[in-house]
Amino acid sequence: AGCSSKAKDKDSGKAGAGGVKTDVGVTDKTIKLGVLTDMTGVYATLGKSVTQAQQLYVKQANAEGGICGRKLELVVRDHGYDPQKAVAGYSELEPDVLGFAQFIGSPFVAAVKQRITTDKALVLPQAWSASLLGSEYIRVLGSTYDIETINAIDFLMKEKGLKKGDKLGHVYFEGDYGENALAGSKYMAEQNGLTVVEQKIKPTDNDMTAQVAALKKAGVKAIVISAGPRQAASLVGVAAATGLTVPIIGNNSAYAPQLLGTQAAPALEKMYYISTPSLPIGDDAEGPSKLAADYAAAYPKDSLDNGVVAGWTAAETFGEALKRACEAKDLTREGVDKALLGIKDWNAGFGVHDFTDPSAPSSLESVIIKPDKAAKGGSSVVREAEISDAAKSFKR
Amino acid sequence: MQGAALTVRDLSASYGPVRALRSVSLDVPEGACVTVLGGNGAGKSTLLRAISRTLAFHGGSATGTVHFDGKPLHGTGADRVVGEGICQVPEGRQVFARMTVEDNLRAGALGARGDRAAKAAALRRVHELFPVLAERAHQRAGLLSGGEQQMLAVGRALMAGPRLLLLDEPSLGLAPLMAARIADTIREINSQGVSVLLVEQNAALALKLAETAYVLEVGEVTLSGNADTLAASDEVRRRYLGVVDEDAAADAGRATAEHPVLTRWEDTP
Amino acid sequence: MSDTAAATAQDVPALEVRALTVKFAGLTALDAVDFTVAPGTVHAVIGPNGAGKSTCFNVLSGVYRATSGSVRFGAHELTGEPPHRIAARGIARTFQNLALPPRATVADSLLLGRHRLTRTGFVAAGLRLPQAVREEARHRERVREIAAFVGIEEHLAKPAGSLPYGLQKLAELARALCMEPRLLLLDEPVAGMTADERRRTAAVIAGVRDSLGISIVLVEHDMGMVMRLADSVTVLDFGKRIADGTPAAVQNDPAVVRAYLGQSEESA
Amino acid sequence: MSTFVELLLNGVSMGSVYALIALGFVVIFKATEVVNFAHASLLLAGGYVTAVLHDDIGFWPALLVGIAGAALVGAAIEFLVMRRYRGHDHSVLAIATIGVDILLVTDLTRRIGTDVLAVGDPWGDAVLEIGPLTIAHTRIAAFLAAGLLITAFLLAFRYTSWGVAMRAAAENAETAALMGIRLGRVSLGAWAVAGGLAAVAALFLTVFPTPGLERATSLAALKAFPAAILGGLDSTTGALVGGLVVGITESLATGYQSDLTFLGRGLGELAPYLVMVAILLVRPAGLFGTKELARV
Amino acid sequence: MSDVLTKPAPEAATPRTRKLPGPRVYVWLAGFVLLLVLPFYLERFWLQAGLFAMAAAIGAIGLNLLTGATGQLSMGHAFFLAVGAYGYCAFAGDGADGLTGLGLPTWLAAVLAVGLAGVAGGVFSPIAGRLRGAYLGIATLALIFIGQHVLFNAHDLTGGFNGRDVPPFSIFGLTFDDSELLVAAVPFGTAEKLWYLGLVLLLAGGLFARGVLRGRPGRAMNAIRDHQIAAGVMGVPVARYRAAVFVLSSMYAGLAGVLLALVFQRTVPEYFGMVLSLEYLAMIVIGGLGSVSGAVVGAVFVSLLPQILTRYSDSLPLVSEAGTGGVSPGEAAKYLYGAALVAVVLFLPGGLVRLAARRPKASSAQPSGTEGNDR
Ligand SMILES: Nc1ncnc2c1ncn2[C@@H]1O[C@H](COP(=O)(O)OP(=O)(O)OP(=O)(O)O)[C@@H](O)[C@H]1O
Ligand SMILES: Nc1ncnc2c1ncn2[C@@H]1O[C@H](COP(=O)(O)OP(=O)(O)OP(=O)(O)O)[C@@H](O)[C@H]1O
Ligand SMILES: CC(C)C[C@H](N)C(=O)O
Ligand SMILES: [Mg+2]
Ligand SMILES: [Mg+2]
Repeated sequence: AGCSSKAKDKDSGKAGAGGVKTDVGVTDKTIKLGVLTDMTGVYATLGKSVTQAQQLYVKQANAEGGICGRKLELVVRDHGYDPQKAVAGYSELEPDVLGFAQFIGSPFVAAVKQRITTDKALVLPQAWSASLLGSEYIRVLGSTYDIETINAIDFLMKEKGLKKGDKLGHVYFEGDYGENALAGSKYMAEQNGLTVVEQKIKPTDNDMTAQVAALKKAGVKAIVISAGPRQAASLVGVAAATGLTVPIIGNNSAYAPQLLGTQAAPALEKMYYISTPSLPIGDDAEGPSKLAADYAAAYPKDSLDNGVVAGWTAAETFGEALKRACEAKDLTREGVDKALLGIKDWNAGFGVHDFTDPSAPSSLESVIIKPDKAAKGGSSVVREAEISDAAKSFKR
Repeated sequence: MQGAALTVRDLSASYGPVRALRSVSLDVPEGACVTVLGGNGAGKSTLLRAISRTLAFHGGSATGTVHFDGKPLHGTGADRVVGEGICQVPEGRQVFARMTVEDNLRAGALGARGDRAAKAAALRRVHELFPVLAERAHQRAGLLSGGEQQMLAVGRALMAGPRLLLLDEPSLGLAPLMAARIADTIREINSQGVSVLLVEQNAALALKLAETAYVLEVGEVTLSGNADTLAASDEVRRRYLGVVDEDAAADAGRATAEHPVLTRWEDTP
Repeated sequence: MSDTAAATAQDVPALEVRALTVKFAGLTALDAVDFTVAPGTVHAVIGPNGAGKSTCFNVLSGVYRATSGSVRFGAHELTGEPPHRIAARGIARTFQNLALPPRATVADSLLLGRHRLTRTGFVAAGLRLPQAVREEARHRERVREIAAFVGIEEHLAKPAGSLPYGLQKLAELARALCMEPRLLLLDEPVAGMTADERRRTAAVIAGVRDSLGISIVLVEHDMGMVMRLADSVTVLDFGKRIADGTPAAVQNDPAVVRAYLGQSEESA
Repeated sequence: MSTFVELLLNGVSMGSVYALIALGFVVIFKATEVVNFAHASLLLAGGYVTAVLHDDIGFWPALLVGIAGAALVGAAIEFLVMRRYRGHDHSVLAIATIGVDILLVTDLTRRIGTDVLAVGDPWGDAVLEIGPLTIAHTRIAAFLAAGLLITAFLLAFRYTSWGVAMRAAAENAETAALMGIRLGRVSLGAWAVAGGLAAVAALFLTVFPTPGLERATSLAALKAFPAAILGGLDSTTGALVGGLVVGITESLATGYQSDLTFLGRGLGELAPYLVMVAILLVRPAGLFGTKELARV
Repeated sequence: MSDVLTKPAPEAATPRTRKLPGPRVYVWLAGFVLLLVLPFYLERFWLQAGLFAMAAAIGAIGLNLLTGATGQLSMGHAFFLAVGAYGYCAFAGDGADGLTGLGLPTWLAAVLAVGLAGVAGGVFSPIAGRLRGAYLGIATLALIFIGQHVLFNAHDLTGGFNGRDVPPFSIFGLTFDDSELLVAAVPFGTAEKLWYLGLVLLLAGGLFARGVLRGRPGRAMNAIRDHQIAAGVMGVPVARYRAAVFVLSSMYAGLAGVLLALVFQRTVPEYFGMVLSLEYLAMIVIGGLGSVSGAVVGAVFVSLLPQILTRYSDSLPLVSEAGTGGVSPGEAAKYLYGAALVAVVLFLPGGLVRLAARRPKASSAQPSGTEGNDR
């Protein structure tokens, strides 16, 4: 079987066009990037926006002549949030892409973590769970759920009158997302003498009546929700209707502008806030407004949500890393990883990132926004990007 | 209710590779009672299934023509056949085991053409024929005794107020008294003008009831004609009427000698 | 047939049914019934429909629990034992309504009858241990013998469901014989057979008794059959025993005639 | 205390929605003995039609069209799939319904995309306040609808021959045919009815307090499984009782989860199944289902 | 079926193929040799897909013993897979990751994990013993939800949502991990090595199950499925048999779970959900109820089809780039999968094995028609 196609011929680091060292996924013409997304599963909403934003970025980058004289090319695999397909997708793409501009499903990222470390391919997961930190090949963009939650509660305390001794309700998804966020609220609780009233839910729960009843009974002064948009809408709606008029703040993934089309809208606008790692796409800063315009042009049928921002940021970050690796004449996987490690105080248009420390998210700041029918993208900024002291002091 | 004539012309049936009927022709004149005799596997049940269009349920298929009251039945569905007023008591009772006796009878009346009153009358009739069915109205049919189930099967058929009654071994598992009562019932219904096609292992009983008889053997009609003349033929006497009791005892004695003896089983591991 | 009876007395015990009572919601199916089946004899149980004959069989084979009363097979009390235990004591039965899996081949059904006589467990079968293979072969051979004896040898490979009713009945009889029973319970074995088929089956049953010397309890509505085969008869009506004795005696018992036979005896 | 009553109320109102879904399972099971995994997609179909139409033709007409549409889809499933099956094994057909479900759900979610569709119901987020208790109008409506429909079916099954025909057809097709029952029509009817019921259930799954119809709405069908089973798969009453039991269990388990932490959090989804198993241990055919009784 | 009937050929062929199965043996051999050399040519994706299929096949065989042969509908199979997978991690794990681990030798851990799954099945079987048909099916569904709850909540045993790392399997000093091992100049990683382990396990499991099904236990199991009362009267201890089968099938599931864990290299709770259970049911139905070959064919079909569809999704007919409004590749894959399920059930009532069936069972399968009567 020596004639086997798989027989070893190590080709790492041979110099290519323009004397740039390359190995996997890069030819003289193209740079291949993998995208492991979910467009038919539970995170389809997120996956679709993220992917389309990244395809938009690639289109634009290529229009400007590509990167390092090479055209970018995305290889998209839709795993439908199914572990088997996700792992299979990684196995399939890994041998012929330079890195992954998107990987939805932190459990799956965790599942292939060992292999990522041996393959050394850069992976930018679309998940903000602290459990993903610590590898120099898996880089979380923007604040993790725990940080996000800490900043959220900081906002509640500074501006919404939540104070020492109060009870704080926290409704969260089972799984990495919710439980990582819970870590944040627990930390805040012990820092500021709050008590957290936990309500764990599953993605199949759409009706928050029982949760509200329980929180009401506990007498909470504010509520954090780390779930999906539906649950947030239901929670806010019920709370409003049953006279539990306390501020409610959610994580980035707990809001979608589509909600403003439903009858939950008034309540949302009245008492709901969202803590996000980046400026909302609706912001009139020039980064957001350009993206919003371009995206709307490219995908007129689809709505502008934070997934678009997340996707764009990831793509642009990867692009930046490639550009710098190109300058260093090293487009090998190691080269790109090294390049990214060098990026500091860099603003992709939605917030400042610092990739020098693999054990920390690229940013600790959160923007507090609120639902807003009037605003483009369905949300407007309440508190500009800011890193709470608690977030700084937070050690995991 | 008025009977009608059934004409079957070279009807053949097969279950996949298994041929069960070979161009069988037979007539049930209006208001007549016709019986079909035949050994195991002769094709009696197949014949009835072919008439009532239920062969498909057994993975079987039929060719040939069946006319009832002048209308062709071949190529129609079972429900149409019932709609025409043909009603069958299937082989092996086939009561709806999980339904109550009452509901079984109601199910029987589903295909009936009569109005409420007619159905009520039919129900009364059935109850007086088989009082046990009234007593057990609310018992699960599957829990009835074999004979009681047979009564239910027959009663269920009567509920439909048919013009032609297809009976597949109605006396199966019935005690002599009850068998006799079924016989009387058949006679009575027939006298009311309902045509009857009777498949019956109890040939003595069948030949008493029927005017005409057919003998099926491995899917073909070998004998047919007036019931009494057939009853007289010794072929029929031997095979279907059995021998009279006196020499039966002797016969049993002979039997022991005849058949191969089964040796005891000694396990030799 | 006293000789064979004598020959078998030691390994075929008597069956003694005492004060057997079975009640279902609001109905007494068996009411203090007594009878005894002498070793190596054919004992008929007859009676109108719903008299309790099959119920009696169901108790004897452990399918129903007796409300009260006792059933002794030799030294063993059978009431309260689960069916497979009773089967292990060498009691086999056929069913009034066929209980043959329609898709399984006749051969497989008969082999199932050998279950209690074979040992092969999951591991042995899974690993195809030699003794398992040998056992299988030996018992297939015996199955063939029995099938030939009953007269269904040529149908062994067919799925039972494709056989006509009468042959399925014979297959059930064969399956019961495959259990090498010491007591054989037959529930209407000739129902749905023509006269000469009945005669053949009767001969088979007589043959079983004579060549194996086992006891047989026979439930049958065909009086001719009962007269031919039975050594003694018990008559049930509404769960009560209304007569017991030799066929001749019972046949002329007025109570029996009234409750069961009727004046004009219809059945051939 | 008032919390308990509030949770109870909420449980009852959720339960009545589950009851509606369970009723859909029951009808199909009665008529065909098939466990219908495609029910989720029927829900989605009904809800989708209602949601997209209500703007143009108003809520009530949209709802009617939605019901009709879902009924049509149900009928189509029966006609195109169930009827074509030549075997006899009901669990095999159940697998076919899984395939159907995948097809329909994929298509509908594709249409729905990332949207959250409002159904434009008249109740909005209005609530009824009784002392300290509050209950949403939508929930009251759900409760009434469920009660009404289920009573209707009870009566239909009792006083028309429909129920008898269904059960006969399900138990023994051949003999049912011999009774003149049109097998095709019976199961077609059952599927259509199930579809209609699904559409009604979908309505109450997508009104307040849930934001609206979106791709995950159909998941709620899962919760009706224990409802249908613990009530008895072939019992209309069972569907109602089962639905309520599940709703109440879920509501209480959620409301008091902070007192049940030793069982781990998020019991809401699990609890109904535990209750179901407990009930099945005592009554293997559910509370009102017909027992499997066999004799020989 | 009818296609078989129109031509009596199968009848004629029957005795020959039974008595001297010459040609078929060679086909089998060729196939087996092919399987042996595949790792030298296939890339990791395909090997992994193959391994998923093998694991699925093992699990499906177990389910077919339970549901196909004994008639006990189970939707809880995924639970027992989870027990196997997590059991292996717990027995083999060294606790370095802060999770409970006994640090046993991995081969022993694997054996124990399979045993554990068996025990789990045994514990549930009394409940199962009381239930029938759909009721049993949905009751077993409860296992899934219990399982998921435990997997997510028993952090220090299961690692919660993050799952656990799977210690690489090692036996006779050979470790099944990515550590370089050159065979004929071909680098052998996890997939390549596990491939052979998978083959061995599947072959062993398949032959064992076949033996069981064709032997005395198999007949007893079918009897219980077809007529429980009669089975008892024929001397089959029904309750004990049902329990035994439940245990056996759970052990197969456990084995499949262990193999899956080894392939995944990390166990994630999401995987062991209801969908997985339904997929296993789909496998045995599509392949053919009650037979080993059915289980294997079905498993390969159900677990490979989606992967292949996803892989070549971009080149599927009438799919369009994501976002352009048309059918996305992922969706197209799902459509085809759903359609395939329906089609197989409708047009191959006996399952895919019927296609290749040469045994008389298949050709003279008429009485499936009479089957309705005994219901
Ligand atoms: N479902 C079936 N599949 C295959 N062959 C069948 C099927 N049903 C009947 N047959 C065959 O068709 C032939 C006729 O069967 P049929 O049941 O009509 O005989 P019958 O006269 O009714 O016998 P019996 O008096 O025992 O009921 C038999 O050879 C039988 O083996
Ligand atoms: N499981 C049960 N539940 C309720 N009633 C039953 C049950 N089993 C039998 N019965 C009733 O007990 C009575 C006796 O039934 P059994 O089957 O013993 O009668 P049989 O003597 O066998 O009658 P046949 O000659 O018709 O077979 C019948 O009235 C029957 O309805
Ligand atoms: C909530 C989602 C946006 C991210 C989630 N943690 C995942 O696993 O993909
Ligand atoms: Mg017949
Ligand atoms: Mg009886």
